[in-house]
Amino acid sequence: MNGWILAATLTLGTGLAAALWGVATGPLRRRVVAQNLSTAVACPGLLLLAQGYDRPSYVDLALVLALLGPVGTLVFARLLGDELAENPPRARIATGAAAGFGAVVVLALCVVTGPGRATAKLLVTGALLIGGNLLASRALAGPAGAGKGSGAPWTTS
Amino acid sequence: MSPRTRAWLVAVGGSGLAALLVAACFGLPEFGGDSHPYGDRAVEASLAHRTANTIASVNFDQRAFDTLGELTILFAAVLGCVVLLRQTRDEHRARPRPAEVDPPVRRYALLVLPVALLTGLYVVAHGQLSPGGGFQGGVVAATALHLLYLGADYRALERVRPVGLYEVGDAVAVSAYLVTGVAALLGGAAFLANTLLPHGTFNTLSSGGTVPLLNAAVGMEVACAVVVLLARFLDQAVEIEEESGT
Amino acid sequence: MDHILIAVALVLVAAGATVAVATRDPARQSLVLAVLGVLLAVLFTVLQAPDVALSQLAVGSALTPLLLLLTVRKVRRRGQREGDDE
Amino acid sequence: MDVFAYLVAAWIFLAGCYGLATSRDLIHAVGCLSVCQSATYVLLLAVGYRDGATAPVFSDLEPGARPVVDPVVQALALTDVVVGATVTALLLALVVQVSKRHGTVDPDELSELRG
Repeated sequence: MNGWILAATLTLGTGLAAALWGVATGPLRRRVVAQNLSTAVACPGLLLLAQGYDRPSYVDLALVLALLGPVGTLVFARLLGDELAENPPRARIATGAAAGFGAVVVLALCVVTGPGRATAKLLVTGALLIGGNLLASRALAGPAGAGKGSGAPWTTS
Repeated sequence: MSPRTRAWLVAVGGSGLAALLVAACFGLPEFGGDSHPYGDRAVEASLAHRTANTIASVNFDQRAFDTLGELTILFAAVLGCVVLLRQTRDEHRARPRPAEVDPPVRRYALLVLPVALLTGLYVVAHGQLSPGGGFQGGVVAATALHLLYLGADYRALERVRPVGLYEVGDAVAVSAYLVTGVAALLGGAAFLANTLLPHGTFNTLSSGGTVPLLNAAVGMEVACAVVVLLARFLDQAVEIEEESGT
Repeated sequence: MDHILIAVALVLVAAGATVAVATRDPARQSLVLAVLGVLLAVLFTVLQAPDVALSQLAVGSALTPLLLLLTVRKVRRRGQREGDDE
Repeated sequence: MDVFAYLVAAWIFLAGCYGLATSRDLIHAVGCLSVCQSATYVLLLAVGYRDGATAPVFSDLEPGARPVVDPVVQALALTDVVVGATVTALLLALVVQVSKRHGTVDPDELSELRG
């Protein structure tokens, strides 16, 4: 129908399928990175959909996801920290690529929208998304949660 | 029951259910069909009451009584959690050691906390106009508060979160919903009928009559409910320990 | 075009639900449920239900995983201590 | 495409039921129950969908300019998503209590305790 929806289909189809595959298999460190990437992919996808359907009010979805997605990852970083500390995840390339893609999508949409309140909202969403994702990725890799709680070792059964 | 018998039971019951469900799928109206009599009437009724978001109109105007039922379930679930997760006599509170949080995470949490709270309030306030409303915004605002737990530690959250106040807020919000309904009764209309206030100008914050009021009540109820729920779970997971030897 | 997008979202949700059920460890399952929440939100958006998608995002991205992980932590901590006593 | 959406809803429901029946951990069972719940949302929204339509939200749309999907099913699903989360919390609270009382969250071990 239009290029925006095609772009959204490709983004969501490949990106979320990859995120689902990552979260379904492999060690825990890969799974948390995949969960973080699902936010990073879905948020630009939702923005593209809002443009494709010509409904600016759908941007609220991307805004809420950009806010709460990294919060969810921080929850995992905090509460699975003991297990992650033994084997911290490193996914600089994937995180950087996702952040770059998000920036490209936000900038393209800003150019199309033209100056105004809608553009400001898009920029806020983009800033929250990219900042949140980079930070959440860092929190997963970093020592967050290492000195946490009662010190009970986190065992898997 | 042995695992073998149970596996058989699950297989037989599941395949029977699957057959029935598939048969039912073929009996449903065609996907994407054009016949939605209830939907079309709901849209007309919503526009007649000058509510821009039809879904909010269905929830807080046309089916407001149904939403009262949902609120009751929510309230009862929270009450159940509070009762189930209370501190019993053989448990004591152990102060957890302060968590060491990465400074960037702390800065991010403190920076995003007000933005997220504001977004939650925005989603609640614009419920009758754009996608959103009390249910969604309440959850966003309540989740935002818990950034304090993620950015600092549980004690920081406890300092700014008097749980008792939120429990009262939960009850007050449900009462506010009921009072709005009774006010319509006193005004000579049906319970929760949207006749109390002028319907206002289409697509402005004050449009929709009682829809914004009920929306705000639901937002407060959901936000308080989520805060109370998470408080109980955090208490259990982080602080409460059983006496040793039990 | 719309139908292709809906079909893609439906397939992803079906796969996500299957994975969520097949993941037996609760901590890992809560990760899958977080991703499933995002997938459902995308499906609801393409079915033109932004309100429901917003609800699903608000609940699924942070609240449900937090509740599940806190329960896991509580239950595991108990199991851990009982293991020490014996 | 005619019934594919409904079949997906049925598949999600059955998958969730399978997980519930074969679960060895009550927390996992609660997760499976939330999968079952999401099947109802998929079914409801699929029933309400209309080809080429958009959401019945008129903040950025002239009423009548484009066809709209059914708002009633959306309202049903929307409240249930949030209420369902609190019910999940109630079930998790029950799991915590079970673990306190019996020291296990495996349904099989629990039934052995009782019998």
